[in-house]
Amino acid sequence: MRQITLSQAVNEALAEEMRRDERVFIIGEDVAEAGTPFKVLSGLVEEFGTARVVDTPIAEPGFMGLAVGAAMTGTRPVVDLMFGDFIYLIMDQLCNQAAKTHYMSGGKLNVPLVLRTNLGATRRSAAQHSQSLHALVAHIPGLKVAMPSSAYEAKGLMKTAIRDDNPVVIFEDKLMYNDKAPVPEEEFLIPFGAANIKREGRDITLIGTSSMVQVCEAAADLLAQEGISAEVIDPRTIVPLDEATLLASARKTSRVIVVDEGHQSYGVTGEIASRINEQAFYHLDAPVLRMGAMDVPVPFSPALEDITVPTPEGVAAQARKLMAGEMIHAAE
Amino acid sequence: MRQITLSQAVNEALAEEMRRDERVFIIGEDVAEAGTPFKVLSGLVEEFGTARVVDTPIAEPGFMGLAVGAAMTGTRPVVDLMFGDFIYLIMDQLCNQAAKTHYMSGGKLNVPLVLRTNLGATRRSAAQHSQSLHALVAHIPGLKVAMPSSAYEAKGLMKTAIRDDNPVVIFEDKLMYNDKAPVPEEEFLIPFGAANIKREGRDITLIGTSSMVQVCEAAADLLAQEGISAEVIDPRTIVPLDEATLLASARKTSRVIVVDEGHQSYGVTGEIASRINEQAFYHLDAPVLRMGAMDVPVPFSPALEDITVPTPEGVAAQARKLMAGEMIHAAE
Amino acid sequence: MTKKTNTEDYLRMYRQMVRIRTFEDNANKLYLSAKMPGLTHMYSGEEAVAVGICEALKVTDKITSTHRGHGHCVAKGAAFREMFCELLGKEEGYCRGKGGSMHIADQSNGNLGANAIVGGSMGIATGAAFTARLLGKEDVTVCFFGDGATAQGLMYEVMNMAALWHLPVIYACENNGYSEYTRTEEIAAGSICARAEAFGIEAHQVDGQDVLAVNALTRTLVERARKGEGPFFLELMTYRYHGHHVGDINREYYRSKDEEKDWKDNRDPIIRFRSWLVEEGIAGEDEIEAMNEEIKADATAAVEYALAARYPDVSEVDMHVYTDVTHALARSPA
Amino acid sequence: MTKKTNTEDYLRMYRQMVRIRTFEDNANKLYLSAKMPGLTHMYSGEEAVAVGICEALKVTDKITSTHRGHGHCVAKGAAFREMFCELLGKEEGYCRGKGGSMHIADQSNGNLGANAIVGGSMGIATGAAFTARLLGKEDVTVCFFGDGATAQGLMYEVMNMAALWHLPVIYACENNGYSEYTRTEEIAAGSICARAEAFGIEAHQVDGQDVLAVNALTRTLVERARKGEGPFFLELMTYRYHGHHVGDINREYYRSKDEEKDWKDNRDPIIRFRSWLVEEGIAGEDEIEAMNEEIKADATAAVEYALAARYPDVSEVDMHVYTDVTHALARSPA
Ligand SMILES: Cc1ncc(C[n+]2csc(CCOP(=O)(O)OP(=O)(O)O)c2C)c(N)n1
Ligand SMILES: Cc1ncc(C[n+]2csc(CCOP(=O)(O)OP(=O)(O)O)c2C)c(N)n1
Ligand SMILES: [Mg+2]
Ligand SMILES: [Mg+2]
Repeated sequence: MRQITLSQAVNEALAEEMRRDERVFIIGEDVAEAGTPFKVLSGLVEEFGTARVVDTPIAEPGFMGLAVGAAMTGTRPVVDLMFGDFIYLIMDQLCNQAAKTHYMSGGKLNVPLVLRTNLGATRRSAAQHSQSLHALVAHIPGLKVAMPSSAYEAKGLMKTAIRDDNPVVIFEDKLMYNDKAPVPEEEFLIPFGAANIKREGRDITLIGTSSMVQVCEAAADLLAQEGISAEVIDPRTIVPLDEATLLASARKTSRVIVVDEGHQSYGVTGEIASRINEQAFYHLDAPVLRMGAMDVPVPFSPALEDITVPTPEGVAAQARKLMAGEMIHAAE
Repeated sequence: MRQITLSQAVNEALAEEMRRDERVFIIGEDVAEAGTPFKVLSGLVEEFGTARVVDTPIAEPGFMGLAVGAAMTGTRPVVDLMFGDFIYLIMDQLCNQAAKTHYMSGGKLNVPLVLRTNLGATRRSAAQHSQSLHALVAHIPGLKVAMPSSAYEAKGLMKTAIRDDNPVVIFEDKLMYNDKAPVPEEEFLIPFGAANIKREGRDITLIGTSSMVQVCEAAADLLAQEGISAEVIDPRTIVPLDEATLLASARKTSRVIVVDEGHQSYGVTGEIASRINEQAFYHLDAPVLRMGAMDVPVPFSPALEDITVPTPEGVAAQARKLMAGEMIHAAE
Repeated sequence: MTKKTNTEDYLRMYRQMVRIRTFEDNANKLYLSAKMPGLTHMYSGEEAVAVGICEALKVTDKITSTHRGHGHCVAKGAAFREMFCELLGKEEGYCRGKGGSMHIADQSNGNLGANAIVGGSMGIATGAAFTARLLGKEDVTVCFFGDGATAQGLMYEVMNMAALWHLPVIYACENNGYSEYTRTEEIAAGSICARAEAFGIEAHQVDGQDVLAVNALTRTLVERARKGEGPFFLELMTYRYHGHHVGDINREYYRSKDEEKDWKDNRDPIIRFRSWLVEEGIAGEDEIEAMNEEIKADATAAVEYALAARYPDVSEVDMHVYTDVTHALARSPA
Repeated sequence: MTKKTNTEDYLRMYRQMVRIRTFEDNANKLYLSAKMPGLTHMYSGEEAVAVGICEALKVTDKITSTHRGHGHCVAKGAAFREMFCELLGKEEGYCRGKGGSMHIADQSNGNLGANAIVGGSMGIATGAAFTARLLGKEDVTVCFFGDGATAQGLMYEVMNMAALWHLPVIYACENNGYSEYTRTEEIAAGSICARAEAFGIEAHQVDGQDVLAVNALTRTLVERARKGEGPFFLELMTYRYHGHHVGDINREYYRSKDEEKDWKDNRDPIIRFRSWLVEEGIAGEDEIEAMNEEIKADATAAVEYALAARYPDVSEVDMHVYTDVTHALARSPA
């Protein structure tokens, strides 16, 4: 199968959906001629024109609000938020307006909107351009949250997001834009709420989101060398969350690590771990472990930044502890 | 001991700290002559004048940003955010600026700022005036988060917050403003990161935040009638979180329910439950259960709103299940 | 426009203003008799603004409304029964009781909803205008907001885009002299109209108590906006008779009874327009009284209906969180 | 001011402009040779703005800076060594390597920090001015931001408060014609100065390539701000020579080489000022060349020092999250 980059995959998904449905448009900063600073959207304005690939002033709350109103009245906006860190600026329009409109109107108004943004540290972009803030929006009912882990996932999830009648937030890992993966030429969609078992395993379950799927796979490779068989699962969407698949794996392996690039505390790992603990408690041989990003603002210095996020070695080390039953002592 | 309302307690804390330190000032909408819509600040402008009790235009990002700059340059602002739901509007100034300034400056700049706001549903205020959004800020390193559960707590925690050199967010429960509790005349402070064992018990631990402490106490009363002895713990601050006290109780009782008024998913309950699971796993007889608010926008209709938040009856019912070992079956 | 048509227009405007006032009187009574859950914000005194503007719109044109939204809702064509049901949290309300007063919406008439975030609908209104542009519709959108909302940065962000892209949106600032318990002068520096003008937006200050003046100007601007000459900005000078909300009763600390009396006695939009209708021979006193009584009776009947109506079933609590999931809390089977 | 003093002032302004240009040339080289982590935004071309303004300030006065912040930092008095160390993520950097280029701050000289959120420091600057007011200090604060930042609503929110309360803050808009890859006309409707004026704020448009003009105007406004006549607004017309950031190299799709050449050849602030210094007999060519060389040598030494300097120890990673906790991740004992 051909291999394309995550950038290209997103670009294709958008182009296909824009061809298919003329109500779809893109709005954000430097999305048109510049194709975004990450060049993900290059070429789209040439095909679809500036009426549908809309460059805005640097006014995130403004264009987010505009998109909400546009979505309520019959269009299907794809909002481009250049850095996930800017989500703080649009929280009101996203969480008070977009997320609640369908409910507050008793089901009469819809907000079919996609917010495309990114996450990921280790790019030397410092504390305000490196955050992974998906936990914040996952907490708000009314939003769906997708976390593609490869070019393939990015394309399929983006297409599903655009066709969804609800507000969907997609977090792309900005360090993966140039990563290639096999992506079929034919059209495909990836449904929300269906986790993907990336690799089957017997001894331990590694659940990873976004690029942490790769980290888990690399950890699984390390563990395999030692005879430990790790199952790797990508939930794909954290809202809705495919509990069934996660639970089945937990019950099978009896040991679970949840890996996510958001800050660990009050984040995504706690939710996933809790759901497993609640529903697979009596199958577990050890507590579900969590590995999030450190609870520190992302430091600029490379010497510090790299140690703030989970690594394959780190995941493998925790897995070994779980396998060795060491958590019993750790718990004292 | 005299009894005063939570409103009066907050008012006293502010007045005492403003008398003690002339760098402390209050800023927000209708805080001066009106004393806020909840009348919590009545009388302060008369004592401290409009230079220190500052009415602003309806510009939450603006006055929050202003407070950050004021705090960085030598004052100690107490920002009044009328409804906790407006926190979305100030997330950038709170989370990108206030929370990160000390770290990004390598420890050279401080932001000694208190953000006073509220939480709590069942006031018939609908989806944009009823949210409990403390999980969002608890996720962001650099912020401290206090959750007073009574007039006494509100006073002691507020005074500590004002003297803290870091940004602190305090969530008052807006339904508790008129609730009275014994509060000493003499000055007192309540340290952060020290949970309060409200009631000792043997059989089960109920951990509640803010008004959920009262819900847990009422549940404990119900359970006591049935011979179940529940320990009730108020963490007081969720950042920093007093793990030691929570873990000691979990190890003692072997059964835990965490109750919080934020949405359950990706919220506070998952974090607290996970920390206990991780560190007290082998002492637990059953999974730590979580009871948050329903994952729905808060509905206006009283017929619906009341069922969205945890109640004493609901907590007691879950506790009975835990005691009866029913979770084993529930988990299948 | 023929005389006949004008007459109908005038009478409809009068009727709509009285309907708003009557709605609010009933809502206030419901609050005072503890029959209404929560608080609500009365539009009484400002009727000429909503009616003057909405009578210049088609049913397909859109509006966005505010926390003080009953007037906009009535003026854009809503029915009493569904409105009172909504205010009381009943299933037959416009939003099945889920929204309440602060979120009342009536999408059948182009009302995209009240909003409990001050200024929160400015983006939405601008987006509705964007839709008209993108899909080649001729809809115009009016964004209602208060003087207090001019302090929200969002307004400047969206005015900038609306101006750059000539969107068919009219920003209608209802300047009632107060935001909550604070006078406008204390929270708004400079000139409100000049702020719009600085973005190249044509702005007008209008007497918001004169329904004909509001209507005439709006008609012109709506037509121009349809032709791509928008956006426009209106500052409508008006007054709210009640407190900030129904519970704001002792308010002399921020405004005097004399001031309130002056507006009510000398600038009431309904009294003014009624005298004009009679003077011009468009309607007789009897006709007007009959209309008033009919509206009162309608309102009373609607209130009674709403009081007796059903609450939504508890199973509705997790419906409408998502469009494609009937019950959001039904977890995937474990 | 005596002639002598003026001479010193002039030479210091020249020196500071050259220091900025030299700093940026070195930073760019570090990037191109892959010795600098991440990206950075060059201030070259805009030196007269930072220097003209900061030379009108006392060390106790405050500034807030932007993503394009090296110029402000140097102009407010920072040293090369700590700056390069910061850009390279080293322990001896102004922020111990934790901030980097986009967060460089130098509180010893009143620089409250660069900011990676466009417009993100507008509240901070206004708050610094608020502090001066509350604590009775005479500090003035200058808020630097770009033309692109005028699209952020926050600006209007804080200008409103600054105007209402006459805060000693000067909003300095560096209009370099572009925000990222977009021309200012495409993202700013109406007039930038008029937007400030609408809030009752005195606004001036100035040639940002003329350090003397910038300095003279700022001196006046700073003195007036100290007396409570603020706030003020400046729109400084300027140009950035490099791309948006150091990696933005092929940029003809959004601006022509001719345009860049025209600004560099005909409006360069350093060349212009240098000629003036020589013409006026304030400095000779030799003196100037010597100064240039000395600055270059300083920069080279600082770069070398920084390249060799230590990274912070990994144990620093969870320091400075809170003021009162040495290691934020050290959990309470279980
Ligand atoms: C963002 C936000 N801030 C504050 C409030 C609280 N609040 C509700 S109405 C109001 C005053 C609004 O004044 P104005 O815009 O003039 O409208 P009016 O009530 O006068 O019609 C305030 C401050 C809110 N609902 N939303
Ligand atoms: C809130 C926010 N939105 C977008 C960006 C991305 N960004 C960084 S610089 C920039 C352009 C800023 O333009 P301007 O304010 O004119 O400053 P200049 O770069 O021209 O100095 C943008 C869009 C950002 N850092 N912050
Ligand atoms: Mg008003
Ligand atoms: Mg610029």
